[in-house]
Amino acid sequence: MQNALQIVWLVPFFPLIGFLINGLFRKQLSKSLIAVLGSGTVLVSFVISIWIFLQVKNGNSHVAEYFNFISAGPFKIPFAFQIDALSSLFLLIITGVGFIIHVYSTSYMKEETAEHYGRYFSYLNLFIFSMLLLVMGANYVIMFIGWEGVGLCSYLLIGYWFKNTEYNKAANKAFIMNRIGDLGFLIALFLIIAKVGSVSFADVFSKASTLSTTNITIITLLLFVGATGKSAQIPLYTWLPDAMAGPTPVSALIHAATMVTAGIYMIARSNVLYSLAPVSQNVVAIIGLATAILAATIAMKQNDIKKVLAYSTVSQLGYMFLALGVGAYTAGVFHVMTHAFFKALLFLGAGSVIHAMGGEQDIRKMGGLKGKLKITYFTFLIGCIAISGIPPFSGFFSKDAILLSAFGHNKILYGIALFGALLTAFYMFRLLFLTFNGSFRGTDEQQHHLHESPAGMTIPLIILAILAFAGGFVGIPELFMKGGDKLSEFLSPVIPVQQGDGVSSSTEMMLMVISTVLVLLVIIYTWFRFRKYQAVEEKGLGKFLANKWYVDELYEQIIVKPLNKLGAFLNNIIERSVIDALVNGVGKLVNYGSRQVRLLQSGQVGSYVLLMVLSMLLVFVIQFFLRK
Amino acid sequence: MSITQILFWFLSVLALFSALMVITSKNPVYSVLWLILVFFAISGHYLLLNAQFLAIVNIIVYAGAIMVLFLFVIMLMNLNKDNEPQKNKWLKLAGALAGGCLLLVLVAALKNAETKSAVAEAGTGDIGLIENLGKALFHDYVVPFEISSVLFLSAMVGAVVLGKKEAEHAN
Amino acid sequence: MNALIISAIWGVIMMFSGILLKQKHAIRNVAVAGLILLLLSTVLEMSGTIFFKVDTKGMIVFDRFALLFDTIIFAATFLYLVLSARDMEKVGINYAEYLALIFFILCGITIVASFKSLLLLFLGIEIISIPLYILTGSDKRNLKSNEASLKYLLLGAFSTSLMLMGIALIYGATGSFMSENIAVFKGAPSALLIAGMTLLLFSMAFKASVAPFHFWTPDVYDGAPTVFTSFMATIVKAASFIAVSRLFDEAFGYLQYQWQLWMAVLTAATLLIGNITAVFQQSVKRMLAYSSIAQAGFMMLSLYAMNTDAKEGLLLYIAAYCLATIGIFAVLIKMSDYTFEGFNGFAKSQPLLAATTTILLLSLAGIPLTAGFLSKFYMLRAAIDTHRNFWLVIFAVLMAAVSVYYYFRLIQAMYFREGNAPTIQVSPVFKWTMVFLAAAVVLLGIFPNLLLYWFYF
Amino acid sequence: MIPVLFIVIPLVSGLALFFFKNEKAGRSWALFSSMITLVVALLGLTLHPDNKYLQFSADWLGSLGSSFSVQVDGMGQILCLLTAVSYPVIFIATWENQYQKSNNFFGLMLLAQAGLMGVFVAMDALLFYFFWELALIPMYFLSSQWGGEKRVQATFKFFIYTFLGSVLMLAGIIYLYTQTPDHSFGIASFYKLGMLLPTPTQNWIFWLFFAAFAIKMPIFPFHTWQPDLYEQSNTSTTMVLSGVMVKMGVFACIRWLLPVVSIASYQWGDLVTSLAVTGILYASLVAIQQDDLKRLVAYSSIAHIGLMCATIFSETSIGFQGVMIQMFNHGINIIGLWIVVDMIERKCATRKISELGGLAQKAPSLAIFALIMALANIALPLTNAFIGEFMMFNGIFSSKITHYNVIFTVLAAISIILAAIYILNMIRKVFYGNSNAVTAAAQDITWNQKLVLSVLVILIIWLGVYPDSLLNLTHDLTDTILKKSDVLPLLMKH
Amino acid sequence: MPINYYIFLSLALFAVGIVGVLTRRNAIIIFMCIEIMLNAVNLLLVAFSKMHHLKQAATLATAGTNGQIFVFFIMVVAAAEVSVGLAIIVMMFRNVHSVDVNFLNRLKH
Repeated sequence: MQNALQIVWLVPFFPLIGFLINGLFRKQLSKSLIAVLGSGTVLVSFVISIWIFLQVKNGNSHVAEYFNFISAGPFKIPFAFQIDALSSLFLLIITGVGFIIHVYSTSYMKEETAEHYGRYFSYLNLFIFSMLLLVMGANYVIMFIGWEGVGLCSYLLIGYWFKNTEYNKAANKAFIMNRIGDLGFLIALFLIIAKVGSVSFADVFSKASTLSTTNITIITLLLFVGATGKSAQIPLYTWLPDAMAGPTPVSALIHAATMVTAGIYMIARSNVLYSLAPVSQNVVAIIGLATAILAATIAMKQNDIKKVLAYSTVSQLGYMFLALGVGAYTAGVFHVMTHAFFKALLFLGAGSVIHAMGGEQDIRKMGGLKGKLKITYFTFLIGCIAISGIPPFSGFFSKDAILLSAFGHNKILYGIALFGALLTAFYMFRLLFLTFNGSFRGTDEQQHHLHESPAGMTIPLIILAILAFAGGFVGIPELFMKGGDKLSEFLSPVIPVQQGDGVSSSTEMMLMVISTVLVLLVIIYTWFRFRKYQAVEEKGLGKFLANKWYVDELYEQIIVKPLNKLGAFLNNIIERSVIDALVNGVGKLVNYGSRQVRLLQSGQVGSYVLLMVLSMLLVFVIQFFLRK
Repeated sequence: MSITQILFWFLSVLALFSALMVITSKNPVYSVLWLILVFFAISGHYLLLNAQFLAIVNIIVYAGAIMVLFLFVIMLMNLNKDNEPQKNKWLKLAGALAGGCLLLVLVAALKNAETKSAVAEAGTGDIGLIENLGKALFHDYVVPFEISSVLFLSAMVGAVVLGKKEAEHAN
Repeated sequence: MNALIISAIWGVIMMFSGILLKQKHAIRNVAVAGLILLLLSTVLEMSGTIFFKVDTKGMIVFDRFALLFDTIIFAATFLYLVLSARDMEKVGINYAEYLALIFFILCGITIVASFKSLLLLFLGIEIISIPLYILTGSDKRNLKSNEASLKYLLLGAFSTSLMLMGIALIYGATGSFMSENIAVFKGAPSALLIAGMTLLLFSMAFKASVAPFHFWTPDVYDGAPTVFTSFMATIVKAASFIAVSRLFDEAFGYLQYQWQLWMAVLTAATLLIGNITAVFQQSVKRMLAYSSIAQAGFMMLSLYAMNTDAKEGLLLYIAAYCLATIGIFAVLIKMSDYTFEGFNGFAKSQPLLAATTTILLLSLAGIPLTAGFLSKFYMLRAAIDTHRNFWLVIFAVLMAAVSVYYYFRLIQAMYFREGNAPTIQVSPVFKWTMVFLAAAVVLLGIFPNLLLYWFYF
Repeated sequence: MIPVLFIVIPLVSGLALFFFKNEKAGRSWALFSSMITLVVALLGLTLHPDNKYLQFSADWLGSLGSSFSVQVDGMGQILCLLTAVSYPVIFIATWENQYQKSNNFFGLMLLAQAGLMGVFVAMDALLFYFFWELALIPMYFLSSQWGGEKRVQATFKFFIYTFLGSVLMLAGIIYLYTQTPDHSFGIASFYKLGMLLPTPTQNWIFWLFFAAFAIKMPIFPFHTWQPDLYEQSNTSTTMVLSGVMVKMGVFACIRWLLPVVSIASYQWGDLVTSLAVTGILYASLVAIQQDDLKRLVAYSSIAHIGLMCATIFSETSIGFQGVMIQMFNHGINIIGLWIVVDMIERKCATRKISELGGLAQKAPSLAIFALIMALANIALPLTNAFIGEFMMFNGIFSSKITHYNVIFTVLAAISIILAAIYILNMIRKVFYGNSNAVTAAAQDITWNQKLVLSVLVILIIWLGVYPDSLLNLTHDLTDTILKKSDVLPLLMKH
Repeated sequence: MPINYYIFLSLALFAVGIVGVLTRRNAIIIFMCIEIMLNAVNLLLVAFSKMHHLKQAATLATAGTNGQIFVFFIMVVAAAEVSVGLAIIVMMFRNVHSVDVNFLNRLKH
């Protein structure tokens, strides 16, 4: 039966078209046209995504095969898309938020020349395209294509301002760190192929139960390695903060809508496997939590507005993995969604601030902006509230779901997670207050330059603010409202709803109150601490945190330097003085032998005869007396 | 022991001794003379083996012609004094040793060849007579005989080529 | 038989032509005519037309192998004369005599190519050697030439006496000089026979300049007038190889077990000495001298194996080797400077000659699509077919790789090194002959059967 | 008939070139000839591998048991296509390059093409050896005549090195030939013989052959000729060398080594694979250190070839197919890289990465093409190389004949990270950042270069998205080879 | 006389000749030593011919002739060789006024 969903290829198709047109004809097209193309294509995909979403909501799901991608004898990998609850949801997030960011970019990037403007949007479209491939792929290989595709796009966009060497280094770092993760993913793939003989989700999950636990554990762990790369978890998170090198909307895109959520998506998608591998689950949970805390602590001491947000992202991702780790896949996905809203909001807000500050990113040089940037301030505030998890904002519901399931899983985890939540509130509001409250600390000409951003930027902010506020209502806990948890209901075909997390509704209620109260306390504390900014010399722990736990330096010392040393050693010593020397040595040997042997040719008749006689003697002796 | 045996031993000793003298005597002229003695001794052996024709030819060709040629050349170059530069004695020793060893090895190898029973009885048979040899030469061996003429021709040409003064080179 | 007698007669004619004809080119034409006659008569003899009916008492038999070899040799000599005869004038005044001697040598070659009696082997070898002593010394004012000829004479005479001792011992063991009688000799090989055979092996090794009896070769080839070196290094050497193969095939075939090991050892030694020593030479002439030893090493493989493949291959090898070496020498003779540097930039001044020389060098190095490759191929195949001493084959190919080094040095000098090689003027005939040589080498490299077909038909 | 055309067209036109007087005409003639070859190759691609037009056999050295039998099977189709495609691309891309005595240059190039084609289609061991060398000789002259100042030595080293290998192979070939019951060089007899040979014999025969192939590919530690040669010889030659010629080694392993001496290949497989894997990491690490663009590409090429070699000895169907398609992909990609390098060199008169910078501003199109080539080189998905490497890694991983498949795969796969490091650093240092004195005057590329690069890019993407267009050529061949090189029944026998 | 005596004698003469060649520097003397070697061979051949004659006289009257013929040819060749050899030595002497073979070392290596 020709399923209506067969046409889903249109969703990635349009961004691709946008990419091609903007990419090839960027010199010819006018900026406005580029903007229209860039955003328009995404809008179209968004519309289609909505249609698909509705289709899926009506219980329609489909795997659309198009052609043989790789085929070797019996083994075939089809180029196929899979549309079900999970992917359709992500489609919405990606295209929706992506579209908003596109719109925002149109005005944010105005200063760029047409050519680079075109380049920017083509990259953006390609980004969307890759992300769509990633979530729509009906098997791990297609997913991997998108997986590496987003890596590429992040590389391109982070290095967008290619004249700046630092930015380019950041771009390389992003790509290479991703590659490390991808390696894990790749090997997991081979293992799957070797064990299952297929990579399509359907086969893998159906045969999963037949695999040995060890295999599944290894597979899932390797997949998780991939996830740590993409979703910036310990130990591969350091690229994400550096990724701030790109234009702010790009950061928004990377952090909110696309790239970093890939890891979550992949694990959520493979929930069947993970559920069969408790060990991996614990690893995921622990790594996630650790990352959450680590990033949060770092975020507390950052002064670059974008860096703070970046680390907050890392930390939030940590929460999501925690959720996945404790088996609350829905909660994880839920948080992805809400996080997409408020993190996009925050980033775009930050972008607007930076825009107003004429490129300034250091919050110590800001302050008191709420007067000038009303909308930005307001929306940013909403974002902060949402991320801090204050009801009834979206963040509250998702984060609460995570905490709850963590509690149900293990009290200690819960405790730490809660602590992390408080830290979140702390650094977010620190950011907010330092930026918008107090007195302006920038230069005078910045002061004059200050202005609210154009509509092209504020409208997306407002939309996102609304979403950030209301986004949580799709997942209201049963406690408040029977069947309020639309999300898990919607996702149930993909992610089986775990019945009863062993937490009585009263405890649940209590936990919510505790967390909320604590968060509020923290916010109040922050208010008093940062209402008036006074510069303080960081020392001790503070310095340690401000320097991000010196992780970058550590990596530099234990990985980069040794690798270079090794390479230099091989290149200068082994290659030149050993291998090549050996090869040339043979030639030299022959030459030397030649020089020696020709001394036999002494030119003396006598010696010639003598040599002849001696050799005759030798032969006779052997012939007659030694040889039998 | 019989007279032939005595003769054999005498001739053998003579041949060897004079051969040694050839290679040891300082003065080339003496060498030539000793060599002639070697040839005579060998001719004597030929006679014992009654190869009369060869004995004569040996005397005529070798002792007569070739050795005289040698003598002429030596005189022409007036090398008839014993100031010939000597090889250093180590080389000489090495040479002597090598030659000696070769002799030893060959002798040791051949001393019990299956021919040791066979003898070359002296004083019998007539194949050595010029008549028989002539028959054989011009009946069976005519082709080699003719061919050897080519050898002489080339030797002749050689003499011309090497001997003739070169006019255009001279001036 | 035709060739033998005609070559002898023609030698005499050449002697007289020296007196009767005044112009050098007239003499040259007589010689060339003689060679054409020789070639024709040999081909005719192959097809059964024999001018002279001589009862040789079976001492010399012109079988197909011998005749095919003669044809190759005469063809090679023909090309040699066409290319280099003019250059003999520079050697000395006795132009006609040189040519006469060359004809006598050819006569000797026909003998050693088809002897059945050790007596004729001995005579043939002497007929080859004595004129060579003379030709080597023909440049009388040149001390190197003198030295070369005296060395050659002394060592040659020495080896002759070795050979004679060998023959004597064999005679003692078998009572005959005829190959077939020696071959039918029954019973366990007597010490006399083995000793004689080994001595013969040494002396033949000397004639074929096989290590460790090769010492005369570089000096003599170097000292002799280049034009005669070319002749010695190719045609004469080929002859001595044919002689060895005949001797050890027909007379000592049944003793193969006894001599095969020594052949292997000599082969290895020759390959090693020839190739290794050639690497360091600075003079192309001397390099070619050593290369001729190296090539001899490869030809030895056929003597080592001594089966049908080997004999076929030997003919092919001789053809390939003669063609290539004669050509290269012909170019070398024209050069003023014999060092490698002398050839720098030769390709610029003489593109055609450089190209042809390169092809010939490639053939010597044994690159496929040249006769040199197929001939080496035959040798290796024969050697492998013996199913023992595979190390020898490996060693041979390694040495072949080494040989590339010095052959390509010359190519590099001609093509890739800046320099001002003299623009030598050569006759169109010369050029076309060189082209013909190159073409022949390539043709034989692709269709060896053009030659080997005659081996059977 | 087609295989004969493959050989004859370049051969004849190449020889003809030596008699051309006019240089311009010579160039055009060379391009024309290569175009014809390409057309023929495309025609051949449309036919099914066992089509009779893809086979030809004529009596040649009957007495030697060798015949002029050629056939284009699936692998042949791919490699001949590669050879046929690369030549016009190279000619067009380097159209402006001036060579003195350019007719000789193009003549030799075409001769080399004839040799390469011959190697890929020869079905007779002796014939194979002939072409093996015929491809080598023109290369020798090309790279010692036209190139950097140290070119002669570098080429000489390369030549003697490879010649050494090939003569050893020759010894092996002759030995096998003498062993064949019907005294024939035909590949069929060789395959039959493979079943009969006792294991010890196979073992040293294996090394005789493998020496030649390992040097040609080259496999660590036989690779040292390559960077010097690539650095020294002129770019067109380098393109042929690295794009097509190194494939001879890989190809020969599949066609002449595994099926013939299968037991030995099985027994030495682990050793060879470890060498190859070592080479992959080694070359990648060394590549990171290179400052000369050509050397960098050379080492990356060593790494890639090493992967192919490792895969071959894992003896899996998917691996074989991966190798076969990757041979094509690698050819395309590296030629693309060379073209880029060549343009950089001609625009900036240097290849030192440290001296370059900011080219992206001066030559955006070049930068984009370079980026694409680079990404293809690091096997990004949706580029052709990804397909090949994915299949090859998969092949190694799923290998049944080694116990170390996992280790091999993991180690080899590390190279995708290292590759990313050196390639991206190269891109960054050369194209990004601010332009400097060296690159200030650089112009963007011209239409013909855009044309060829676009063609290459299209090929890259096309094969990255729809590799089946080539993959389905090699199914049957892979199975046959696998059957031949399947050692288990033989191990039973011996 | 047992044939071995002849064998040993001629081998001894032969060896003496070789030793001479090895130990002397005068080209003419060396040449003479070679003549000694040739004569040793001749003697051996004659002895053998005699031996074979005695062995086969019954069957073949002319048995052993070939040996002596061979000797004859050896003499012939020796004569030719000597003439040429001496010519060469003389030519050499004309140029360097010495017959010392140790002076012959322009050609080496």
